[in-house]
Amino acid sequence: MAQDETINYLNHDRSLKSWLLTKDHKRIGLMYLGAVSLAFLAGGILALLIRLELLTPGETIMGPDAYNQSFTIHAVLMVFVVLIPAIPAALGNFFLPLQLGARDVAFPRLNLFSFYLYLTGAVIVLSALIVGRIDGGWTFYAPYSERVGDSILFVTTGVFVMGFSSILTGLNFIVTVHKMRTPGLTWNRLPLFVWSIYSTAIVQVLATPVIGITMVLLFLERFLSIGIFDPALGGDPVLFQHFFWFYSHPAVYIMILPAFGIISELIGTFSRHRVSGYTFVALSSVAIAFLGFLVWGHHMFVSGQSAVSSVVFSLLTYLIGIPTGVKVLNWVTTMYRGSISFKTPMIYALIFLFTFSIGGFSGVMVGVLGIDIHLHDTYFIVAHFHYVMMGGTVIAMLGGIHYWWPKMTGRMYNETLGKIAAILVFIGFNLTFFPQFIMGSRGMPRRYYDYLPEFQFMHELSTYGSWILGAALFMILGYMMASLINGKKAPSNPWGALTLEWTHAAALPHPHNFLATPIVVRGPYDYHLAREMFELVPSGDGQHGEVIPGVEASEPDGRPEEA
Amino acid sequence: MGENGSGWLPEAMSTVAAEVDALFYFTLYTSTIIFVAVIGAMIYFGIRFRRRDESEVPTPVHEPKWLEMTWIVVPTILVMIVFTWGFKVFVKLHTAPPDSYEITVRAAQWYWEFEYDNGVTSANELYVPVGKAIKLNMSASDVLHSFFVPAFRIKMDVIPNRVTSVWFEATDVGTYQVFCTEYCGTSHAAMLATVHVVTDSEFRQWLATQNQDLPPAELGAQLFNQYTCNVCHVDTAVGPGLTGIFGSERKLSDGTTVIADEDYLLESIVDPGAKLVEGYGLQMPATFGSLTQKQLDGLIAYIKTL
Amino acid sequence: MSHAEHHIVPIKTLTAVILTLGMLTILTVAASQMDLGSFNVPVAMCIAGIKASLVIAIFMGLRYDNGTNALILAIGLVLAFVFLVFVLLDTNFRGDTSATQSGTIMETEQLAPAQTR
Amino acid sequence: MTSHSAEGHPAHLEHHFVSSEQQFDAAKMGMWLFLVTEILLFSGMFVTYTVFRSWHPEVFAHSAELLDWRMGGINTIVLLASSFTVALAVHFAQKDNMRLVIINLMVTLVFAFLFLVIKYFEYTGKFAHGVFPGAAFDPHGVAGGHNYADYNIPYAAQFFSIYFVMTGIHAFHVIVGIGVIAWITLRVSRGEFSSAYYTPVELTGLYWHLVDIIWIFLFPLLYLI
Repeated sequence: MAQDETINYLNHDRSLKSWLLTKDHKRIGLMYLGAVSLAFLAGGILALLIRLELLTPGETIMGPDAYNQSFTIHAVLMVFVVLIPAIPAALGNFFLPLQLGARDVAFPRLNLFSFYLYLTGAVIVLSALIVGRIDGGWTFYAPYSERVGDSILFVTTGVFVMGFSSILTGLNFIVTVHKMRTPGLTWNRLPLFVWSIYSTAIVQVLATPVIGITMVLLFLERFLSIGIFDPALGGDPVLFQHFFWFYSHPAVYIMILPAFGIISELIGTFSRHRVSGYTFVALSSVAIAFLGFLVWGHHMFVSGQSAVSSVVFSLLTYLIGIPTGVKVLNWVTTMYRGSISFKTPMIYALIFLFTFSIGGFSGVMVGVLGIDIHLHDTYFIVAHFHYVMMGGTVIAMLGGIHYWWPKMTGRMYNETLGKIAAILVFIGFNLTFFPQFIMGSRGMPRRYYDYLPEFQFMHELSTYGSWILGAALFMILGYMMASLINGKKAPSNPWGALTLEWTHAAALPHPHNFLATPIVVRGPYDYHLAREMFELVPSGDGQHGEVIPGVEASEPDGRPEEA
Repeated sequence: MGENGSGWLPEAMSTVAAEVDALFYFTLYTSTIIFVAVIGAMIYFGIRFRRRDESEVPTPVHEPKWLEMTWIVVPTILVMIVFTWGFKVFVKLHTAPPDSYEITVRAAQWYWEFEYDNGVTSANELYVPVGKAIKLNMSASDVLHSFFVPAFRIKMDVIPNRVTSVWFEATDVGTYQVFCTEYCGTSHAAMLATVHVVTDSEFRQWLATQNQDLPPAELGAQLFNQYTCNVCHVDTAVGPGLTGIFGSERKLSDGTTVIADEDYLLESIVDPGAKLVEGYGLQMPATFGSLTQKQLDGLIAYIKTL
Repeated sequence: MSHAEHHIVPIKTLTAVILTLGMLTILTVAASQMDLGSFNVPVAMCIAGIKASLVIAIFMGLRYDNGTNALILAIGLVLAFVFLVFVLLDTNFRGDTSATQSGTIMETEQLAPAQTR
Repeated sequence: MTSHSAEGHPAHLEHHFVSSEQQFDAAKMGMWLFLVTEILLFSGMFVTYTVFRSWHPEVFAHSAELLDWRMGGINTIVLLASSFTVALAVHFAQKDNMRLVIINLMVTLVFAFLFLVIKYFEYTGKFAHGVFPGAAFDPHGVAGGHNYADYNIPYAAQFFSIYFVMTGIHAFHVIVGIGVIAWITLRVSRGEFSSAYYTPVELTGLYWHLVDIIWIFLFPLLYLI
């Protein structure tokens, strides 16, 4: 084994070119992680500035135009450049093939192409800042978005290009899950992270084309005045909202479904227990992916859409609420009679259960027709989607990064600092966003640069919370970077997990992932089965001996045709 | 439930508000109970089943069927209750009584204008009689806006080239805040208005007195505040300040100069982009072209006095 | 399915399909020249649907392909249909309560010349 | 048609696949997924069309008269024929007759060009009478028995905007198709494919058929009804 461990995916070729032109899903995943983190940093700094501006009514640090642009760029960055690619394209890219026992994704070249499309799209969007202002929120509602200047041409083009990247990533993952599973890895033995990435990929492929055509139409309307959305030209602005939300509601599931996958992994691993209701948790991800297409109109209860569609959309919304709720209950019952270890990733999983539940319940509230009329476009909504997107996706992402950090970098981070930071994130997050529920339901509208004095106390709490949250996130950045320099060397399976990336790949995986084709003989969370079943070295009965003798590390070959 | 409402919600001042609030609190409390139960279980399991020994391997638990059924059936029943209830409230919020008093609302960047049945208009001040159903027929002249009165629990988008409507019946006299809740540009946050709920006789009296002629400068002063001109043109950097402007020489962004006479002021109000003062971009909406000649004369007369 | 089993569509079948497609094109033009009243649109769409199905089944070989690909196509079509139906649920039912007027102001004011043409 | 097992790696087989079969199936599935994204992309346009048509049926029916169904019809036949030749190309690829593959692909290219040429004359014919998408819409003049000024009615501009956008995006796909087919033809002539490996030919065919299918719907919707 010693000889094999000298070659890993990081050190086999260290040149810059080998990174920029890599077709290795692991390196592409890391590059995504870097890009996403940078965008998250930029978006996060904007968020802190926004909160600072709202510390007092009137002008605190910036004028209305600067404020309006700040929240727009914050949202565009966070939604299109961070949340949508965050888990699937970064962690999914890295770990999906590993968990499948595959050597790579189905189309490695396409994978690299997606990454560059994503970068190009992000650059195009941001170059709009040079041309003019990006204003109007991430929703680009017509006709306002068409009146603010030519920058909209860049934003639509950029979002179109990033959408194309998202489509190709999703397409790649679907084919990978269907065609690249290692022998023995049947559908009911797939890790739940794979199920969730698979469901996400379905949404990416099916929903994203519609934002593409929407952006094209918006572009053409600005360019040629084709009169589809702009009422001044005879168009219908509500039609734009249908187009936009046909994508953007399912896009919410692009953001949250992968988080479900990570949480399932974390709770399973750190409870050392089979995830309760595995089949339900797995299939409900797929079900949610499809049902997500039927509910977009609940964003439009006060938009002037017909009352019939409001009622239908409200009813369908609950079809999604139920399976999501049952998932949460399944995670909690997984802990029942488990053996729970409170490592940093598990702390994040528990924080997720707390914050995501609040996000979910507030989601039920805003799905109710009579209540949503009052709550729509207030801070209640802002709080709700931050509880889901940040309290859900970002918390899960943090948990996932901590969980897989040893496998990605070969280093352990400082566990004590990790726990302290996690608790600070929890406190800061709730202090930032919980007051927003209250001020929202009391009538504070969103996207307001200025506000009435009665809301100041809540805004102050929220701003102080944002400082704690910001500090905690910087702390994580700090100790993670430090671990790269002086972190302990990680063992190949520090958590005692049972999925293939832990059991069959080296501490730092080989460029081709596995030295020999893994053969799977049990489920991903069968902790109660004999430990020998999961070890790389066969137990001697030969029945599930995974290591094929005589196979050279650099050119693995001769996988069995069928399991 | 005092002056400041009930903790989570502001004061409830319309006939439907109480129903919305009951539904809100039902959903909130039900959610809270389930949430506490779930998180409680999570914390209990976390303590009770914490790992005591590195080598322990728990056996899998098969959760009983009745438990799985329970947590599918019970939430389903709950959300169906909430949906049906929400639907009823929605229908009520959506259907104005046939004998409603109708007021036309026009929204523009960044003010509200209200027109009553006798042709009287007011900007950013809506007067309505108490205890009477009021139906607002709303349209916008530029981009999307949304009419939101928290105290009445009503909200509706206002769309150009289309009429949407919303109705309410105020239960108490008083003044209530109106917000624009659809993002509409620079001064979105300043697009506020006030609903004055007054007694029926006060309302009639107000309507009647609105027809009286004001001296031009006073009318202008009123309009200047109603249309929130002061937000950008007094003591801010958004638009050029207007103090002492009349008769002065203005340096324009194309390098030429012009004397700020009546003609110049009129043109600048009606067509703000025609002559831009040096150092300012075109921020001001062109919606003031729809003002009447009398109103324009009033504004100019008022600006002269500044 | 192994590589050797790739179905080769006989030239005869391909030719039959292209001739049918040509005939259906003539048929759809002929149908549109007749006044079928409210049936004009459904008839044209039905013929187009048949033509598209032929292309998909034979030219694209979906009939002989594995089921997953057919499922993918079916899901895509269903979603496109959902998109259409749910948008129409709004646009064709506005004004079903007193809250909104049906149609736009421009429509009621300006459509008249088009109808009296 | 050999089955590639562990002993021999054919040149086209990429390292991360076990067999040619796995690679072929994966590629084909990927292509079908891509085609579905194309369908959903166009679905946005079809929704726009349907919504505006259901709001203004008379305007749309009236405006459609201005489009020449003869030209559209010829283009339909041309595109169907090109689909046929692509299907033939795949057929001959499977039979290892690469000369006929090249000929059929070349014929497809000719049809594709013909389609664009006819489209060009349609577009310029409209432009000459001020029928542009969007704000420039200003029909005037008399031609082909139509008094264009009759079409200057509200929402006719929307019809022609939708017409130009739908056929424009479709034409863009035709142009991309021409590029891809030309490239594949070149690769066939270089002898890169055989009956054992013709995946790119098959995938290009699938794409081209989809372009054809979209037109099958565009033709009646825009020209006939």
